[in-house]
Amino acid sequence: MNPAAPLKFVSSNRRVREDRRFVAGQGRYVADIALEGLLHVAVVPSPHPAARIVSINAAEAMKMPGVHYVLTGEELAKATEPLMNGLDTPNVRRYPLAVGQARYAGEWVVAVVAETRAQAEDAAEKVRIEYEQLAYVIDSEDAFDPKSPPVHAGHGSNVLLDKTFVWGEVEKHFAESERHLSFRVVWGRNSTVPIETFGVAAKWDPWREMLDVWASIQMPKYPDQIARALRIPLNNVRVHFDVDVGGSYGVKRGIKQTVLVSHLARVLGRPVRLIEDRLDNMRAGDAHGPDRIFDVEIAFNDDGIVNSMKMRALDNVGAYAGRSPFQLGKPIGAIVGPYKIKSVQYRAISVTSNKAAQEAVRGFGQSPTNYAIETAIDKVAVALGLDRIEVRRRNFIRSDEFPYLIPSGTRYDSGDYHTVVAKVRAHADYEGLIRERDTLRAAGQCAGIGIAACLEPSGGNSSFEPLLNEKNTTTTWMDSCRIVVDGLGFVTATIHTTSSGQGHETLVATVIGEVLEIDPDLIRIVRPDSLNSLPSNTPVGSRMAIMLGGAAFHAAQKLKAKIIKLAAHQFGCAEQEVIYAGGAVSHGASGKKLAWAEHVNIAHRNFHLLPEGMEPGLETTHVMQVPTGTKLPENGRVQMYPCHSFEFHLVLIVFDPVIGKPEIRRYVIGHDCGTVINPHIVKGMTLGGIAHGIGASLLEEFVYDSEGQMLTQSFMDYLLPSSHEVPKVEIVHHCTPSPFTVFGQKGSGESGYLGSPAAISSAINDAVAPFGISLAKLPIRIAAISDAIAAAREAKAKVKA
Amino acid sequence: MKPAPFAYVRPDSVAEACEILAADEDARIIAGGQTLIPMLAMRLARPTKLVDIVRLKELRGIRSEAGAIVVGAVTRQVEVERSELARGALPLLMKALPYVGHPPTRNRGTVGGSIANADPSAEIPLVAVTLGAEIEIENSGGRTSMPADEFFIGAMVTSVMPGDCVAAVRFPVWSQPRLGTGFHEVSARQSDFAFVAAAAQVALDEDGRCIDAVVGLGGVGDRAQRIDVSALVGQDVARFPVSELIRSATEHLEANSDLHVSADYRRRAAAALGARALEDAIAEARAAGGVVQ
Amino acid sequence: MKLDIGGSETIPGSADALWVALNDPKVLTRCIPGCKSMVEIGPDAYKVDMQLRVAAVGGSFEGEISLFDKEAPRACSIKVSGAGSLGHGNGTARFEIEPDGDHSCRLIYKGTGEIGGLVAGVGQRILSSVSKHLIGRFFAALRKEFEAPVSGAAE
Amino acid sequence: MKVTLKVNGRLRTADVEPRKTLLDTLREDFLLTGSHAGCEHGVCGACTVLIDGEPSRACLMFAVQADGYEITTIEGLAPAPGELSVVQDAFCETHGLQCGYCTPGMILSAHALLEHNDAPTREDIVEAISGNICRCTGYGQIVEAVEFAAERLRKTNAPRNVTGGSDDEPSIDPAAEAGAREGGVLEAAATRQGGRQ
Repeated sequence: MNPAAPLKFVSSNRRVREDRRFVAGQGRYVADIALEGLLHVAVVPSPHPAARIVSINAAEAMKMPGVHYVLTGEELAKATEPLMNGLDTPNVRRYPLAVGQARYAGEWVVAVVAETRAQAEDAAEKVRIEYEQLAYVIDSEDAFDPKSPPVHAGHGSNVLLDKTFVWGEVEKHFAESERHLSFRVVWGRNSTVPIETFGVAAKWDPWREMLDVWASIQMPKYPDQIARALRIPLNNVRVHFDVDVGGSYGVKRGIKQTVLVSHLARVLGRPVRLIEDRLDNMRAGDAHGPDRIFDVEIAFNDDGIVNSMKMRALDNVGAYAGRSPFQLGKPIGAIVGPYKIKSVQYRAISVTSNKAAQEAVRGFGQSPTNYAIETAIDKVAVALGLDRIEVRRRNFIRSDEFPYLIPSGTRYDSGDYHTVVAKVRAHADYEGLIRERDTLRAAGQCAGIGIAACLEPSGGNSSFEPLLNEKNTTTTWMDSCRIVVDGLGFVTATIHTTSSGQGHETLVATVIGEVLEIDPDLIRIVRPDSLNSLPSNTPVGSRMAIMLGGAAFHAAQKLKAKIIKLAAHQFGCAEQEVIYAGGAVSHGASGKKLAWAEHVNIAHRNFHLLPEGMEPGLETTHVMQVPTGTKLPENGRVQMYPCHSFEFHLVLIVFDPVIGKPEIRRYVIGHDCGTVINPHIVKGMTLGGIAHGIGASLLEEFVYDSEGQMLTQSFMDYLLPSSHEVPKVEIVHHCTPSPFTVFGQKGSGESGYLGSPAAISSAINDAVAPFGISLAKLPIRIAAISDAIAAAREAKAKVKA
Repeated sequence: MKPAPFAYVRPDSVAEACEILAADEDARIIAGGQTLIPMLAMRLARPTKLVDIVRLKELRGIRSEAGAIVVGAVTRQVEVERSELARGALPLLMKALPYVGHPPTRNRGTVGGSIANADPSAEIPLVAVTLGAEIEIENSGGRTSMPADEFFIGAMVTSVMPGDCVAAVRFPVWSQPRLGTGFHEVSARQSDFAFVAAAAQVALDEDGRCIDAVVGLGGVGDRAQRIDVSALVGQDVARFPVSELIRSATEHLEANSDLHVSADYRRRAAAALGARALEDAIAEARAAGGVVQ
Repeated sequence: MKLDIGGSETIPGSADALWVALNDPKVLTRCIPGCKSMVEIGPDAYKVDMQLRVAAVGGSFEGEISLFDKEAPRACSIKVSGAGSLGHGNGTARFEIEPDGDHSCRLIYKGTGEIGGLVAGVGQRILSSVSKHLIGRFFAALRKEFEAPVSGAAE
Repeated sequence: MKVTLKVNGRLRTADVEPRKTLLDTLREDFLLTGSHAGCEHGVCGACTVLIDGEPSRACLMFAVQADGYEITTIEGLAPAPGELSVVQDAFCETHGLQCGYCTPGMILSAHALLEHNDAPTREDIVEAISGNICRCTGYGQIVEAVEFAAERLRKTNAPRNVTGGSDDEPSIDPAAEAGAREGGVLEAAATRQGGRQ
């Protein structure tokens, strides 16, 4: 398209087309899908964090009303392959139900199938399981200790990954630096916890040999994993992507649930459904997020310039690992944040423990790492008595330095961090905010300003996989779009994955409308099933604006090229001589013009008028490779994601020193994700991400006690922010287009979340700084603040005495 | 998360309800169900029979009676919130109600249900204990009443016996013209169970001397409790060291800890919020009529 | 969820009588809240069936109780474990009996327990209150044994 | 047990176990799947319906308790098929949702607020929706939607949606337009663009 032409639909405040069905209650979620003869599953959880399953007696359960089947892990394991492993750890095997041994409290041991879920639950209570309790390990550092009881005896230890990367002359930079500091921060285990739990329904047709699956899914290569686990050809699996997903943000992976239900559907010859209830979901949905300890050392100069960083990240993935250890890998693509840190040593350690399994969570490990980096920058400023924004400004990559190659091998595409910060500073009146903070302090309140600057790597390259597992040689994470113009001239385009609220239909329609210069509202977007789909890697890694938007763009360009070729042929002129505008093609010199409907008519009905070699019909397809993602890693360096959005958070928090309940008085975010395709959607992602980060930093945690029991199995103890806890957020926009994408767009699906935990921690630590204390573990609970202040006051009183 | 099976009956009178309850010790009353149903869904509670009393007219309504406001057990919390009678006579309860659950649960939750459930953090029991309300209980022997302080025994434990039905709560109304109330609580989220809740009511004479004062705390220990603020009575509140009084009254409170907050936290917050509630009550009373000093 | 218990109770009976009572499964069956039966399965070891109820919450438990480290008639340890529809629990406690006059003694106890499963996962907020209440009920029943002996009580 | 419930103005009968919640009955027996199960213990609000006009948790009421009440679900809010209520339309206008799972309950809570208060303050709105957890939006655009709906309701005599029809479905008849040559179908509606005026 003409780069100089103003954008007509992209960046305009158009409604999000998906919204209409949802506001009417007409979304179609997996629990809404009616299947004739549907059976329901309830699971029996292990009460122990580690126990050998001595015996299972299902006789009484089988006699209960409505019961069809009681499935054990042994039986399922015989019929299926283990679920996918991301790392090369063949002895860490995982099946949907525990096989021989339960490895965390809550792990599913037995599945009961009945006519109704209530009957399945009645029968589940009657299953008698005898356990022999085994030694267990919960704490991350304990698990890293070679003496800890191994969660998987066959693996030999609890260490899945322990890899140290050194990018640049770390030791030299440390030696040359005037100052060093070190600290530990802890990211508590939380997750995205969508309001819809995971659900899946499966139906097996033995005559057609077809497994139909409906699931609330956001899982790359989901059909492939089902087919592999069930040992059936992939073209015997039909996943229906036109199921609305009630929120995911990474976690809706559901492969264990799917294999379980699919197996049962095959065995029973009836459709079977498992909708996790909230207890199933919290304790064993295998959807917990990162659980991470950071030890950071920073080398810097008196002027605040940070030269080098050593980071040790110890992540506790729980009892089983699919792709979760890779969440230590993605941050490598932005390991220096927005800063010109010259060298980095990064030790990534992933351990198993007797907790529930970890899954991908929004940002895929980036938000915890941003929290550690930003804490470091705050500490440098405090150590030097410098303004925290000023220290960031001094270390930021300048706008004229892009594309900027960071030590770990990724080239950042573009950015203008100084300008974004300046705009936020001016909008928020930073000096005024400091005065307000000091006034509050003078009145006896604790008040603090929080600051965080961070990147959102986007575009969904998964180079961290080959980086952390050499056997993995994948270098493409493509996404696709097909556009079909029907015989009456209407346009239909396809998406080949499910959607969980990101507005993909709006995205694709807007992009195609922009290229073809037609009203996006007249373009229908469909999500065909997996057998009718082109390759997709699902909306992970903030990739859809870039990858699906890119695929739609290129498919539309191909379509436009075909129309131009077709029209030029009618005019008898060269393609370069015609002008495409609003769906019509005209030839300036002759004044000839061909309307949209005429192209359609020729393509669909007049083969004799087509240029030689042109296929009839109007249909184009584009399978898009990730921009910049072409190579396998070399020497531990790799180009990770193509695009890097930037966000800058400025927060004022106040609380009473005794009560300790933080009130977010002001929340300003500067956001630059390049060209915005739909402003409503980007705004929603940013505001939602901030709310999610407020949860992670103040409220949400899967708490295990020392005996391996999870204490937060309900929404009464796992606390999601309500409208009361989320303040009004002010967004300051800036646009630095990416040179690597079709409209200059970057990802925004993780925005807000990537920096808000760091910003809130920063504010609280600024607020408690006058007491000489710091709070180094998220979530920062009310009592932790109050207890720490009380202890500091007591200690001070003692010194005085 | 589906309840275990149970039978459901909807008796036509309290007497009939009591009869059913007396005949089956595993039968349970259901009124608004806002606490009981989650317990049923999780199968923490598994009664044989639910006795639905929520439509019994004899248990419903708010009426003024001999220095008290009597709230029928199945009166919904939202009905009290909207009641002009309660607004005028029970200012402390009105301040506490917005903290009870959230709007949709107050639409269905009942006053008697909250009392019978006896959650240590619940606001309505706290107000009942603070004001010295009487809990009216009906059984086959008729209706009796019991001071709230005796009614609540521990977390979810009350003096209700099998065959008993909480029938009404009789909140005393203070008639002094210079009346003030204060209510504060801290919880993780606004609509969560209170870590600590503090309620206070004060009456002053024309000269600003305290005629009567009560302070109650919820969420700290196993049940709501009053703390001793009698030292305030007869004193000029303008000159009284309120926070000192509350601090000493809360210093040795028995407090529970849980994963969200420590026992120490509860004691500190109790002192702070108790003082704040009492200060609010005093300020309000001083502003109400009489001569503000 | 871990629970620490501890305290002391005055029992209106002699130290020796209390010792006998605490070793009598019939007495324990009456005193342990919700205990329906105790069946001896070995020396100082019993299988117990319980139907526990606190307000609306209730469930059945099967478990074992054993007494060990006995120092008759002054001290012993007790170990309890059980599981049921509400979850599972186990704990150990040490009891010490101190005479306090001829017809009174003090029972000093200290122990730790662990409760897991459903009730810990959704009810941690009030679990310690409820446990305290149950312990209270046990001692109230025990005192009653001495105040108004019924048939089968320790003499 | 047989129950007869008045749902969205219609009497509906079902034979249910006493333990069946109103939520499950609405979804399974009456196929009103717009009410969603989120937590089934009364915290998230995804199952919110109106009972006698007041937002209530459908997971915290058994169907056997629900006779005699006026029950309104999200399906009862749209004035006609394909036509949205003011509140529903306002949620589309500000994009007060993402995945749509909490949305029906959220809209019913907002609807109930605006029924008795057409000039709510931000605090009123925040309080009214505080029992509905939304994991996607961070509530910002939801509050905007309710403010916008209130504004529209206050001007209720003015014609609604003056800028044009709905945005999703073409309002033109493709068959009638298919013959058009100049300009063609796809330009016909190109001027219709969503977005707040």
